[in-house]
Amino acid sequence: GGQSGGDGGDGGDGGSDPTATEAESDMGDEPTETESSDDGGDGPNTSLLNAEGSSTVYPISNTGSSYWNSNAPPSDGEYWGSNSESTVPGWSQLGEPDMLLADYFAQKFGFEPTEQRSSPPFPTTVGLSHSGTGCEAVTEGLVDIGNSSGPITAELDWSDEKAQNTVIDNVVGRDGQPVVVSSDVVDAGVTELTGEEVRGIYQDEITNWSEIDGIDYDQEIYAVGRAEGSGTDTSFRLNMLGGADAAMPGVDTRFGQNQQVAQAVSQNEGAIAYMALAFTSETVVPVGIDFEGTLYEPDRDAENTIFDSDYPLNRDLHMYTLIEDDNPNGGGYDAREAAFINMFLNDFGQTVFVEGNNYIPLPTSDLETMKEKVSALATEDLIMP
Amino acid sequence: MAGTTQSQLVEGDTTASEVAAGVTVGLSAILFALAVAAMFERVSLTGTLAGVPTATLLGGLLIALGVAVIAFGVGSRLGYVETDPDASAGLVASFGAAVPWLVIGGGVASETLGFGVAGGVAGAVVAGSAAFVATAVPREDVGSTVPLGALLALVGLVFLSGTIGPGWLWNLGWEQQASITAEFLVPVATLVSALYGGWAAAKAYGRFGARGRHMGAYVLVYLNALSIIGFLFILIAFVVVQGLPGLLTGVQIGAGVGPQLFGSFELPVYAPFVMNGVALLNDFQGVLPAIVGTVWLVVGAVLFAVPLGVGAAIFLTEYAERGRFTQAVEVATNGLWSTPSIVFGLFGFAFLIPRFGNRKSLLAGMLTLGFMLLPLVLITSREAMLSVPDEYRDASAALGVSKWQTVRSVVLPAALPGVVTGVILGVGRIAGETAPILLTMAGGTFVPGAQTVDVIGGFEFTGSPPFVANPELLQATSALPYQLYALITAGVGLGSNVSDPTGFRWATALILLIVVLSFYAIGIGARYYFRRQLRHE
Amino acid sequence: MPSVTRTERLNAAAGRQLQRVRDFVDDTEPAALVVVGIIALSLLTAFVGFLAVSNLTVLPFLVFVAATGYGWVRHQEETALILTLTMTVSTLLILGLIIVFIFRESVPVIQYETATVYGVEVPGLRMFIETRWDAVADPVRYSMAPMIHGTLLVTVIATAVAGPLGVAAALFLSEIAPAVVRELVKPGVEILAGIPSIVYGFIGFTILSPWASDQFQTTGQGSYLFVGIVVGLMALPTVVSVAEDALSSVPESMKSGSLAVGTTDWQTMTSITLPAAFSGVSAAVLLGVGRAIGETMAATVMLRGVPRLTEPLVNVFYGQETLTSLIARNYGEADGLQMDALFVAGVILFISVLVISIGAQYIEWRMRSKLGGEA
Amino acid sequence: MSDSQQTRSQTETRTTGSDQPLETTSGETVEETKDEWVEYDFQGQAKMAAEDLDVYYGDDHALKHVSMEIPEKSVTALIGPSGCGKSTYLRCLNRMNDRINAARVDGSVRLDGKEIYQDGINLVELRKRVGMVFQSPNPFPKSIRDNISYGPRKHGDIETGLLARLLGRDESEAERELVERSLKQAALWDEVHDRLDDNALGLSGGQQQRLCIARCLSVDPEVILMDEPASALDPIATAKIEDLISDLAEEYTVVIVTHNMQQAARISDQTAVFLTGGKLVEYGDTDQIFEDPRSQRVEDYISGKFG
Amino acid sequence: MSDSQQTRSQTETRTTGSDQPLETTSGETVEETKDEWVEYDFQGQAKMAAEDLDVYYGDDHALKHVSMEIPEKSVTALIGPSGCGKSTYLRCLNRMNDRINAARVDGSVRLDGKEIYQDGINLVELRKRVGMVFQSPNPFPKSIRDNISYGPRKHGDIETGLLARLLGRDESEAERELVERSLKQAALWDEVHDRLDDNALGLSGGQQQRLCIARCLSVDPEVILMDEPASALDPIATAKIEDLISDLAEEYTVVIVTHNMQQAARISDQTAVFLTGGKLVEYGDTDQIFEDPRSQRVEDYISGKFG
Ligand SMILES: Nc1ncnc2c1ncn2[C@@H]1O[C@H](COP(=O)(O)OP(=O)(O)OP(=O)(O)O)[C@@H](O)[C@H]1O
Ligand SMILES: Nc1ncnc2c1ncn2[C@@H]1O[C@H](COP(=O)(O)OP(=O)(O)OP(=O)(O)O)[C@@H](O)[C@H]1O
Ligand SMILES: [Mg+2]
Ligand SMILES: [Mg+2]
Ligand SMILES: O=P([O-])([O-])[O-]
Repeated sequence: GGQSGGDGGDGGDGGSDPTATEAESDMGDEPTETESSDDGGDGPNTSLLNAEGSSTVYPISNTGSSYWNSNAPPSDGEYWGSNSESTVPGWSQLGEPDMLLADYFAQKFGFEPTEQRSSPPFPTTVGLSHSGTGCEAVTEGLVDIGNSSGPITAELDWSDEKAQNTVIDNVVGRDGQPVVVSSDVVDAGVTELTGEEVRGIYQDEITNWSEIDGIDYDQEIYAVGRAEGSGTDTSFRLNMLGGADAAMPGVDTRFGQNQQVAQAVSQNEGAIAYMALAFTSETVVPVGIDFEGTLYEPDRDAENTIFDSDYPLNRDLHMYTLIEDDNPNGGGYDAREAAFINMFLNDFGQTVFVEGNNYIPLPTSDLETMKEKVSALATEDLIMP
Repeated sequence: MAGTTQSQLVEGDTTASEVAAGVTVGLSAILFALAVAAMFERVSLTGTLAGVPTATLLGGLLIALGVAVIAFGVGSRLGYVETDPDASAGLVASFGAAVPWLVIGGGVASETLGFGVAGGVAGAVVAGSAAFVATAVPREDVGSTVPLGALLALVGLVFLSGTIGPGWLWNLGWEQQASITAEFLVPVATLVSALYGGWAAAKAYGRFGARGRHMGAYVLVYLNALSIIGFLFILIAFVVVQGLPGLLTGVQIGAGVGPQLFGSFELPVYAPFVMNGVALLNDFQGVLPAIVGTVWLVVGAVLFAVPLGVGAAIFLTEYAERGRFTQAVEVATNGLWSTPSIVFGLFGFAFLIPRFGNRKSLLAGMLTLGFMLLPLVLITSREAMLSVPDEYRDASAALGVSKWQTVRSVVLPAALPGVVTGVILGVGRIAGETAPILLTMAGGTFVPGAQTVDVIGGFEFTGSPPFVANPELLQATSALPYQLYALITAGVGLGSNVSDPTGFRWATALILLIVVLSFYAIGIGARYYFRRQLRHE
Repeated sequence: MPSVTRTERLNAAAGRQLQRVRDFVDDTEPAALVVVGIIALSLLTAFVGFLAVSNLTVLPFLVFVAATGYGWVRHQEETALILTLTMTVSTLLILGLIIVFIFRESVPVIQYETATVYGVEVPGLRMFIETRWDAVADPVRYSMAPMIHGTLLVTVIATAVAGPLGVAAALFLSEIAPAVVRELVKPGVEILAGIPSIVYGFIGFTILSPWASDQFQTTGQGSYLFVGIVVGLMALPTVVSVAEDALSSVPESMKSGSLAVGTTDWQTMTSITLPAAFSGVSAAVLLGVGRAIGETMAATVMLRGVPRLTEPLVNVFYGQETLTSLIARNYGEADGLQMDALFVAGVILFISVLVISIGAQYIEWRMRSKLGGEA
Repeated sequence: MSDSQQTRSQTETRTTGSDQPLETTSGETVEETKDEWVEYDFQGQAKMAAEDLDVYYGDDHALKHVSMEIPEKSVTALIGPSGCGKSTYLRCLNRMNDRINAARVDGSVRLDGKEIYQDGINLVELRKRVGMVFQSPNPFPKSIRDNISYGPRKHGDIETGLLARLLGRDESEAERELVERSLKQAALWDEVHDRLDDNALGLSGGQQQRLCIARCLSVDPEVILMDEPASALDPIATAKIEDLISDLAEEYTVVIVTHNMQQAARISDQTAVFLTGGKLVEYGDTDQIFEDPRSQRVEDYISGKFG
Repeated sequence: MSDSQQTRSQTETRTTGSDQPLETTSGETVEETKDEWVEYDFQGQAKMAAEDLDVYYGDDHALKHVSMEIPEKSVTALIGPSGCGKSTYLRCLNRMNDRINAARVDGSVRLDGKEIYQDGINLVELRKRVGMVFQSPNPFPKSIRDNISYGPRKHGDIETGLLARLLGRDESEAERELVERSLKQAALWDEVHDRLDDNALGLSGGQQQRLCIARCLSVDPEVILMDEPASALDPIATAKIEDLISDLAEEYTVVIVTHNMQQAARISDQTAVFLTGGKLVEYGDTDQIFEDPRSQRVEDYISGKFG
């Protein structure tokens, strides 16, 4: 017998097997750009496309992503294409293509159609945080698309030039950032506020609704804010308080995402908040804002409306992509990014993803400009769909 | 010697006074229950109960309780009730009685009478010390009943008279405004009074003296235990009731309805919430990617922490000499064990993320949770090994078997139950952790089923170091606790993805609870099983 | 004088260790020594490589795997020893790494927040003597005072909940409950410990917070009081189980001794069992405090997220931010100094909890030596 | 020593039942089919009496049909091999068995003719009257004084402490007397009178055991149960405890379990022999038991053939 | 029984040193000032020999200058009061004391003339040759078979298990024989041969102890040390173990510690008496020690005056 180990199972005794312990560590030095460097052989890279950032842009980008991932067939009618019951908006403008949704948009950039429901040529995912995070993540190459509701120059404190050299600014829609109040405040007669008053509230000069002219409502003001670093917060400081680093001592609560703001406003009395259009409701009521005599109303049909680009709080919604050497021509897109963003730049995208989420669609001229940017990678002419 | 009364070896039959005291204890239990119900608005303060306005009812019951309590004390002092009291109610009871009177004295002087802060303090001191003296000085039967009975009667009167009734409000006048409302004060005052009343009545039931105190204390201790159990039960039941509808949406049972497993076998159930991700074309949305993410997290953490922890435990118990070194490791592991999870998150963020592709990843999450699990595995394995009787080691050594052989063939098998139990409980804990993965792993909020992480399928071999790669491990994914957090922060706006967001969130909470508690149940069950096995053989 | 003896003792200890190592070297075959050496060296190299984010980490690691495999077959005894030793060392190393990394990240903001007192520059001081946290508006300040205040309030309230209830429950479990009840309640308490904090947070956020803001008519929701209560309930199981251990480790002979002179169970508990287990019970409460300080998610979802002191300071009906929730809430958008400030919060948390943990261990150790002293 | 207290003149011991050989065929346990009963008529008063006492630990029948009267003011020794139920029997006499969850007691035990296994019995009172001293000394981790005055204080016989002092009702004089008296009775006063405030755990084993006896005496019991009180002690301390027990028997009824037969012979007036299986096999005058046991098995046991 | 194995004819026991009275003046510990030495010439071969053995536990001098030779193939009993160092001495003989951190051993112990306290001694080999049976039965929580084959397997004398089977080197036949032989030697085979795969913890105490003896025999030792092997057992099991020990002495050298003097008298050929303080006071033929001890203190001890 000599020195044999003894009874059977010794070799693999769990207690001391170190391989599992350390096995992971040897992968520490994985090149970061797994997705973008894989595309050696045939066809473009089809790995997961991920976007991250703004909770304002999230509804647009996430709806887009779920449509994309669904890869609905043209016979669907509800999400894509047309059937006897319904037709998806913008369908005819696209020329009623006989292809699945993602297949259609992807093949314009050289991807093979899968011709399978729920199986797009490449998958997409969208993370929910805020603009600062999105801008940060896209510049560091952690994600493919950085969503932001504020300009990256303000978010990351960049110069215009640096921004132009580093990222491509894809504007996919617009938001008329409303100021909202809780329903009890509306009931108390607050349907409009002056810019001064809003500023006063957020700078802790006005703390009770009764301090507003003509309002007889003795209720402490619950001033809800967005997280510092969110696009909504930055734009609000910029456009309402006079600078991206204006102080806001009046804020009672800050929330990470627009969604939470809406919930807080609907759950509490005396609340006021600034947010994105997509999140208003009967209990989260936008009020008109009077800027130096011009009253912007929360009504699409009014003379001056917050849906209009004149509205001082109106802002662009961005999907930033990084300019990289790895990209074709060292440009700002790889094929996936271009294909995905292109989906938003037409009537279908604007109606379903932008207007559908209560945001403001872009004027056609803007759409054309954006399309020119992505068309660098396209395998066919994009301008005529 | 003071207060000696020779008590009987055999006590007589239950006396009428005992029955009365028992009824009084019951009365305070009813009041307690009413107070809890009122606190959670199960009973409306403005409404009526059994035909009587709630406030009146509460006031009346409180007065009745107070009078009954005082009657016992006085009756005993005058010799109508046969008791066995000590000379004094004691320090604890005196302080106990002083506290509510202190609060009342302070409140009345400063607010009702408007004497301000100084007056409030004075009032508090006067009322408090009066109650203290009234409890401490007289014989126990009087001391432990009269001040408390008076308290009950006073509170009852205040309610009955409507001095504090629905709509009453005390604005604290603070910079950040807050008020004490009747909706809060009435239930809380009733609750506290009922506790005091029950305590005094229980003492009376036990005929004061050592036995009385025993009874009084037991009433409170039992109540505490019951409340904890009740709380646990309500908590779980609540989550279950809220979450079940969401969890069961679209569930089908029958041959061939479920997804296919291993190519051909079809599950006879289809539970979309746990079998789907979130996708546009789904009939029902689900959290499968988060469940799978949680599973992989746990697997990774266990693979990391268990060998390391068990190995270290072996070294510490079997090889190392007890001394500075083992002590240092002990302090370190206990320190690690109590380190807040968010600090682990920060550490993972600073240490792991830059080393794993500079992005949040499943692997970083696994390791972070592994770091958290490690101290627990070490501590429990060590305990399990220490509790392996030295006799086994001696017996093995006496047969001339070497140390490692002994460890492997005798110590480890004997310690296995303890180790396994510890690991399972630890896994339960980390499986529910959010904070660390928030910083190291968190991915999307609504992850499509197609993006469910597939670690096994993700392995690839490469030509350059490190020769093997697994993009799945290096990507962020979702996990149940994070999913719930993301749903909370995502607030109301998920309508576009999920038709019933609230139901979806509660269902997520429920499934998280189920996953985590099943680890616990298995762990506790395993321990029970192992213990029984050890005991029987 | 004491210093001399201390060095002597240290020298003696070092000498003993050296002797042990020498004995090990003497007693071990040269071949096994070589294998053990290779294992240790390659692992060390791999670790250094990992720290340095090197692509070549895998090479020494493969050497380690190979050497271990060979050693396992040929020199199991020694290989097992060196493996378990390295595992032990890695545990210590992890604690060390945590310390190094979270401290390192926090340095810049500590320098930024240097304050001058009496002409002396004290790094980081301004974070504690000023109360302003504003990462956006000038002047940018990262005061920790509001979060320390919040953490303190939450911890005090949580302790007030978990301490008495926990000790009472522990008394019930170890001294009062009949066996059947104990068998049921103990797992119940453990299950309570198992409920993830995010579930508590969810319930707190959706149910408790709105209810509390109604009850106390506060402006908006989020209060230290209710975060404290929730966190207290979460710390409860820790208190119960540790205190129960302490109480049941009081020798039965002591309890019987008391009962045998004719005292009630309650008298025995309060006069004998609790005092004897006092240090263990206080360690339990301390550990509960540690849990409360470190509790994150419930606080994060229930608090207001505005780092500011409440006014007045005792206003527990408002809940601004705790150290933990600051981190969880801000890690996402923070970068630069703000991120470093989060690490400062982490450092404060880490140190306070570590101190508490060591304190609790010390107390327990004293109790054990005290109880062990008799018998 | 036992002679000095021997007051009874007429004793009778009867043992019935077959004295089967110890070893039976296959198993390792002793099978006994017939019941044995033991009677012992002593002169004087019975202080306690067990009748047909059975104790079960779970399914384990640890004490079988034991009937035994314990005479007042004398020392009764219980001897027998390990595990035969001596401690179990002893713990029945002050119902300390109630603390063992698994234990179930059938039968009757009377103290001064009053049944102690009945509803409504006041356990506190019972244990005051039937004190107990344990195998290993178990002083409280308090001062020597507090150890002694613990019982009386808890019974409210003495008021001390902060509140009592505040109220001017401090009875520390009474306490001092009580402590002195108890310690003197336990033959410990001389050794500790100058350090009553020291922690009792600092005493030597023998002193601790005497302290426990003093603590037991402080509540003025009528019966003192002792479970191998000297087994953890060295010979000198043992000798002191033995002397003490003999003295105590003048005032108290003492029941003592011992594994040391010489000790039983030295100090007890009557001896009960239990044998494995939880049976009382023989009970009678100590002299008679040791010199002329009726049962072969008792004789075997006493002569050291087993145990 | 001991007579049947009595082969030695000439014995001599000498005890020097003063026989001081146990009790001294004030303290409770026994002070001894002079050293005592003990010599015992027996016929036959000495299997083991301790010379001037001192053992310290930290500062505690637990064994003092013990010199003692142990004759081959006989039963040597060690008796003495609790704490006198019997177990300590026994553990020196197979260096189990090495396992106690605080313990330090001075002096010499030889096995077949070879010093076992020297560098380079192979502990594994030593303990194979000098086996040990402990006070309370300590079978491994494994099957009966595995308990027996554990030692040989670990020594590589038997290869079994999955790997061996895969490699075709399975020696389960050899194992079977070994198990049977060891169990038969330990007089346990008949009772357990039909349930070798049952967990050993399911056996009765006496069976467990015999199993431990069988386990010890399985590695074929030359000396068997037993530390109160029957103290946890009932009379019948004890009797079986005693028989077994007598049988074993035909082939093995047995050293046994016992607290039961009758047991020592029954089974041993020679007896060594240790007294408190870690001294060997008397060593000689068992008959002589029990019938005519040289030392007063030994006589006191044997007659039960203390201990
Ligand atoms: N707490 C207990 N739970 C279960 N069984 C018990 C318990 N205490 C004693 N027994 C069992 O009851 C029987 C009698 O035990 P007891 O302690 O009365 O014996 P004893 O005569 O006092 O023995 P010793 O001399 O060892 O103290 C034994 O078989 C023992 O195993
Ligand atoms: N592991 C140890 N650490 C410290 N002291 C010990 C240790 N083992 C024994 N001792 C001390 O050494 C002395 C002798 O102990 P030992 O166990 O040898 O006595 P013994 O004769 O076997 O007694 P017993 O009959 O009780 O088993 C005692 O004073 C004991 O307290
Ligand atoms: Mg006993
Ligand atoms: Mg011993
Ligand atoms: O769009 P934001 O979420 O960054 O405000």
